[in-house]
Amino acid sequence: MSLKVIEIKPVTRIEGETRVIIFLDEEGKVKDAHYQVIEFRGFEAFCRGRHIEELPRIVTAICGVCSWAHHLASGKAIDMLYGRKPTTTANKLRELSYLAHIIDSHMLHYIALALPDFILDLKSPIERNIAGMLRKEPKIIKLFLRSRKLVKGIEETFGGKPIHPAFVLPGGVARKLSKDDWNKVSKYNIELMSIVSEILDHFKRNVLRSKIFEKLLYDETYSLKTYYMGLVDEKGNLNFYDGYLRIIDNKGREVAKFKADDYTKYIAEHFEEWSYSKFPYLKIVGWKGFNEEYICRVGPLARLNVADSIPSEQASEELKLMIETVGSKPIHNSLAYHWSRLIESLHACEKMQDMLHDEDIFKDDIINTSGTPTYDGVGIVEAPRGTLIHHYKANEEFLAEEVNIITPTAINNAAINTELKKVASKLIRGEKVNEEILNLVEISIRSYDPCNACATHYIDFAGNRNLSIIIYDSNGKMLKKLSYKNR
Amino acid sequence: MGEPRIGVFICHCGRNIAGTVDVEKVAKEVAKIPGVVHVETYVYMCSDPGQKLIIKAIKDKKLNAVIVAACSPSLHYETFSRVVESAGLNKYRFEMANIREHCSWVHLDREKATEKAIRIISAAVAKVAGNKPLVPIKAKVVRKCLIIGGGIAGITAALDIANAGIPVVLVEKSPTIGGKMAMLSETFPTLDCAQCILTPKMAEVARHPNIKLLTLSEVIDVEGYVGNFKVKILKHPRKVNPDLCRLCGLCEKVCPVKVPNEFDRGLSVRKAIYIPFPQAVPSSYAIDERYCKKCGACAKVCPTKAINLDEKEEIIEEEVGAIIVATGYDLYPGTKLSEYGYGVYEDVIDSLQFERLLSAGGPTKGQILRPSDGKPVKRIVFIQCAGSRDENHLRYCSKICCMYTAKHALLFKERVPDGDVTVFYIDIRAAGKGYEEFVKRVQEEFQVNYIRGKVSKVYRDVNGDMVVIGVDTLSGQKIIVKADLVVLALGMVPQLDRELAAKLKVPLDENGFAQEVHPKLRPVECSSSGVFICGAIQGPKDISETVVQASAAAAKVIELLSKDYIVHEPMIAEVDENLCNGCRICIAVCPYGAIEMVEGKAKVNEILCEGCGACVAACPARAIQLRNYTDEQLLNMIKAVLRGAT
Amino acid sequence: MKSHAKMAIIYGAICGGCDVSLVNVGEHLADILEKFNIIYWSIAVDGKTKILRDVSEIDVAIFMGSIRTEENLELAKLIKEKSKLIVAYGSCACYGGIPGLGTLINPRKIMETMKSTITSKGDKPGRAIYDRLRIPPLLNTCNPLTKVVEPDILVPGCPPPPKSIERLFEILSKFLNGEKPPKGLVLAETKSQCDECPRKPKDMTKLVMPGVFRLHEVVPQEDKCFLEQGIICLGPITRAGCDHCCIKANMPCIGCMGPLPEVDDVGLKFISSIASILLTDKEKEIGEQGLMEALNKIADPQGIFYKYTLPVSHLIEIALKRRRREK
Amino acid sequence: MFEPKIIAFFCKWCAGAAADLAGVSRLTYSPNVIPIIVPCTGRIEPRIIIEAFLNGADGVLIGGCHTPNDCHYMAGNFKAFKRVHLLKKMLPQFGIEPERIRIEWISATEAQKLVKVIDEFTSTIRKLGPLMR
Repeated sequence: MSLKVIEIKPVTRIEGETRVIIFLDEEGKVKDAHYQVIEFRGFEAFCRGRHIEELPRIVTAICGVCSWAHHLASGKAIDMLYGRKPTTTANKLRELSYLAHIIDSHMLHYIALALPDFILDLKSPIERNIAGMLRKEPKIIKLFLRSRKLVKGIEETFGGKPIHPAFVLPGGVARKLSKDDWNKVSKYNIELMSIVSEILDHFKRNVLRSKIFEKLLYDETYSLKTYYMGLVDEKGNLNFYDGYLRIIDNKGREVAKFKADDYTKYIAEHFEEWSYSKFPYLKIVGWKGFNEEYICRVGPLARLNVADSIPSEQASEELKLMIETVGSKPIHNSLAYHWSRLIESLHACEKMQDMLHDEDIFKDDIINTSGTPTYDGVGIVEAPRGTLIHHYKANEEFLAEEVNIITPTAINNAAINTELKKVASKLIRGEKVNEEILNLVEISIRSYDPCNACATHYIDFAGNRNLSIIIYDSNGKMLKKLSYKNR
Repeated sequence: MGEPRIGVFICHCGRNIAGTVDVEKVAKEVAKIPGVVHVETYVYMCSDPGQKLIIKAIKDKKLNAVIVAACSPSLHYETFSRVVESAGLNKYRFEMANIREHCSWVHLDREKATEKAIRIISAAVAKVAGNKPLVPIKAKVVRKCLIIGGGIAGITAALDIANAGIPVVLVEKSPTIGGKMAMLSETFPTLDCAQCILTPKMAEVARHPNIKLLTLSEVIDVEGYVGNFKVKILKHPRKVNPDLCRLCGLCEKVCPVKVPNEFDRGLSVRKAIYIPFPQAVPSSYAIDERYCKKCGACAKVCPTKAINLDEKEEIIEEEVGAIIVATGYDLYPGTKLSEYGYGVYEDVIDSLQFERLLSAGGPTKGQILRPSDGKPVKRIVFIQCAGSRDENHLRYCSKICCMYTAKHALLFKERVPDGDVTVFYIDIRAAGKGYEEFVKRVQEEFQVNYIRGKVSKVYRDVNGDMVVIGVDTLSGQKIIVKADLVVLALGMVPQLDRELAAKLKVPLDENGFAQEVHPKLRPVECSSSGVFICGAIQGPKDISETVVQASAAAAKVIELLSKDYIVHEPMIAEVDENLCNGCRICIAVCPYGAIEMVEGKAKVNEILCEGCGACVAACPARAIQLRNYTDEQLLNMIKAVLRGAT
Repeated sequence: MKSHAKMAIIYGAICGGCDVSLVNVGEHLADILEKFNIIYWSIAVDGKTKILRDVSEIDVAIFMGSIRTEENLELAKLIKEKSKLIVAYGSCACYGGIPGLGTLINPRKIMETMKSTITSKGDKPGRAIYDRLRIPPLLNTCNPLTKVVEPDILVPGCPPPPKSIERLFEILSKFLNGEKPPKGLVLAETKSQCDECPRKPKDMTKLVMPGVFRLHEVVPQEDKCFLEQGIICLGPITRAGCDHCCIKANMPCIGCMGPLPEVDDVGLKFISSIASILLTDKEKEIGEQGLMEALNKIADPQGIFYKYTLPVSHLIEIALKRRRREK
Repeated sequence: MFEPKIIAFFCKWCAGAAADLAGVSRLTYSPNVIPIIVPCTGRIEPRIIIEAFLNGADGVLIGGCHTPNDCHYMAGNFKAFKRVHLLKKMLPQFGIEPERIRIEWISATEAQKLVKVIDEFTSTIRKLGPLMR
């Protein structure tokens, strides 16, 4: 039988190139849909044989959008591998810098990537870009550009570079926080906090009420009843940098809680020949294909589902509001990811402010050099996009022997594929596909904030989106091409 | 210089080359190399007609570079470079290709040898093409030598050099020259009196027209390089004018200040105004600033008004072409050997103190009396290797202790024939003309009791006797010896502070002795050219060795300063300032300290640079190149050698 | 008033850091984007390459990332033939960057490694059910753009520092007025990190490495030359222009700004420099054995000296020739 | 049989002189080795050695003065030793046999040793086979 194939590109991307391929049967019903990661650089391979203590500065290159997450996860793996518990000061400085990064990434994604979908006209691609946004929401965009400067400034004071930082050392950090640094950071953070609050208000006023967002938020197709995973501290509070990994089922019941070094007991990875990205799954469930009951999601929404509470006033108020609005925990509505991002950003600002008044951060003992090496280390942090795991083994020369990296986008890969099929099946009938449908498909993927979203986004910035749908027969011969260009 | 016009002259060397190498084929191949405009072969290129043919070709063919492919450059490089020059070509535009020693003589297979010869010559062509015409570097030489240290080493060197007609500045930190030797009574193995052989030389220094003597002085700064050093000398005030001082001694009598006399190693006292010993040079009293109370009594009594209490220190600047470091040694501090009770018991003394006891001019006029109570000494114990050959103190052997201890034992027996002498030793090291005989004589003729063993403790018992406890390592028995006096043969330590060493760029070894360039072949030279070392500062040695080394250093200086110019090979490193980033990597790599940072850029001292190229390979910016051996040339040579290999 | 000068921003294998670096210059970017007609700024797959094929020529092509897949390569070739001005943006495009460390590991090996990690051992991979799902094959090597085409402008840095980006934008604006930059212009200092290193000592005396100490063996002191602490720092051979950001953060330079103008191979040159100053004052004392032990502490010279430039090293040429021969 | 191409960088003061002596003594050795005389092995750096490989050499031999004290320039031989050691440590990471580089201390009088080293090295490289061709 001859299948029809719809291929969509570009799709907002994770680190690397991705495409969507949709298969139609004779009646033109969606038979299958795949979200493919088709680019690969093989870090796990070429990190082998490297000086293990250098990895935190090498693995940042896995992703330039969340390089801090990789830097710190790697750093924590190294701590364990050398058997060095970081000093209190070191841990606090690391967390401080990391909170800034959470805001960095969340703001970038929400404003630059997601927002245009909801406040601009879906039907007119010409308008739907930052140029258009500037016209419609100049204030927000100015705030956004300002926020870039602020987070960048904070990240720089710790890691030298805002992207691909140089900060962590085995058992600590490289640099102390000077008084001047402190003044800069706290000044910036205060301003940042007001910007984030404004954006959150704007969300509640304009976005939440917008036809499209409201519709999709409650739309069953844009919702998956899955497991959720995320870090929580001893008290079960939300934490990005350290703590226990907690897994809950789709009823919100805790099914597992464990320390980083136990992760292999709970997580395994499945491999599909048609994707360069793997499909991590819960061992307690097993790999049962792309079926929402059995898969697990991570990221902002997952974290808020998993955590008992948020340890900061305003943010926890906002969380309450979200739960009331959408229903009850756990929240399965994918669009709530965006809301969660804003709540987390607010929390990050609040927590930073608290930590800046903890005198520990000025102590001299920024590094612990004693400890017995185990030559095996796992480091887990909550990257902006979800749980990120780095696991290294080293030989007696401290050369990397095994490197295992599980990225949040990989964990969400199964969910993205599953939701994609759901959405496509509902929206697509035969070959009559248009820009609006296309974007509706993309919105589903985009709520997961795949890593390089910002990149494709800037096509919008240029006011020049080039989207195309090509329809092939099963032999790959092109039958039809629709592309949407402006100008 | 324009297009390369290279001439290649290939020598048959009779059958020596032509026998295995197909010279004509080589000529044919070499002619194909771009830049080669003339190739000629001849039976004996070094012969007169051979040389003429090169000269003719250079002129007729307007060659601007020449290769002679023949024997080893070590044989005929000079010959041919003179030939090339005589034809009006810069000699640095000439290279030799060694196709005899490196080719025809070591291979049998004609074809392969021919092939190799072609490659060797190609490389030479590639190099010469990049050679710049250079002129030798000339630098003026200041015909004057600075000598630091007025001991027997410094005195000997000073006299040798001065007698060769070269001016000398001799700097001594104490009020008189003479050094340690002046403190000795007799010298082994000949037992002639130290003063008697030394003082005439001291006097000679004093009156030598070519020697400027600066006592109570020290070198505080050194700049420049071989042939052109600028030296700053700090001269402390003597406050007594040597030219007026008549040595009447009135001043000494009236001076109220008494201090221990260092010349007698504290066995006697002196005044604040003093003369170290009667034959001191300069022959004059001096006031010891550290103790003088400025009461003015001396000035009042001085008949010649030689005393000026207000004399100030002054800084003297000298320009010299060479420097000799002869700062000598000191004794290892006995106080560090607590188990021997030195510094605790007056009757435990060091070897130099014993020299003073023996000396007719010493505190006891040559009688051996106990410092504690002045009683004559009957029983005496000498402890050798006091500090030397000891992991906790000095690792090395101080070399002279065996001999002077034997000497001490002998001189003691001569003065106290019925005395008992015990010597504790580890080994006897008596290598030297007449040395072994001397020690034997002491052991047998004078029945000195030599015990092979180490002393564990020295203390004074209730009767006031010194008790020495040791182990006889031959018999394994514990040994207890009672004595009136115990003499420690303390080891030698170098006497040159690191600061001055650094200023002089004199490297010090792990024990603080000055490091010579090569222990055998260049024993008196330092890695910093123009600086020489002699005497005990280079390592423990006795007087005769010191004198030999001093004369050697003098000879080197005379060689250096007898020319008006230093002529230096121009194939040296040069820095491209635009590329240099001042990373300092090259500095440590240079064995001659020829590179220094000037306004953040590396600068090569062209006199000091010997052109080894170590810095070229080290520079991360590739800012340094070796003249006529650039990276580019080396690369082209490699390509030439491997032509057709890929 | 928009010009019709066409600009395309094209990816190889990237991490996205380069993009964020552009976003971070905010207003400047907006300005430049106003000046150009961005015809393309997205990922490289056939559908998109078609768009590039449609245009007859591209005025400015900015390439980010390294060339790992056949599609990356195809795109690089495409801009080569169509672009008036080619910019290699970021260390990956200029020298291979971090992913370049994988250039010698052949794809099979990479895939095997990936499938045999601690968490994916023993997994039965699902098949590619449809032809259309075949994923584009990896190339045998991971190369910078510079191996495919000689760019007009190189912008090194991981990611490029704001200073360079602003310079780039100036040059691009000038280019619109017909002012073409010299071929192969590198937007970084010609001087090394050392030239104005904040740790440069007052007294410019000799520099000796007291040994090799890895970052888990010493606590790096601030304000003291890393090499003098025995910590390998690529500052002496790396271009300045990043405002010494890592060094100021008390981390040694790892060379992302690329080699100095005269240096054609970072590793070979810097091995020579490091070896030259290592324990130079103790050579005779500790002898060959001692020196070997000290040097052996550099357990991964390749990773240390070629962190960003492996694909452009001379040794790679040899290695690849040999690999071809073996096939 | 495979005829390896080998470049020998000889220090002019020791190994170079030893090569002269070998000639004078009419010793014979493998003609595969072409000598390039350098002022000091301290002039040699990894880049030069690798250039030799890139231009078709199958092996590179370096002959310098004995450590610790024989170097005419005091410690050039140590510089060469350190550089070569680090290079040889890296070569396997590129799949290149470190045996293709050999550094030996050969004094001006050790003509016999020079011959032995040259012949040994030639057969080593012969066994290893061509580097690239």
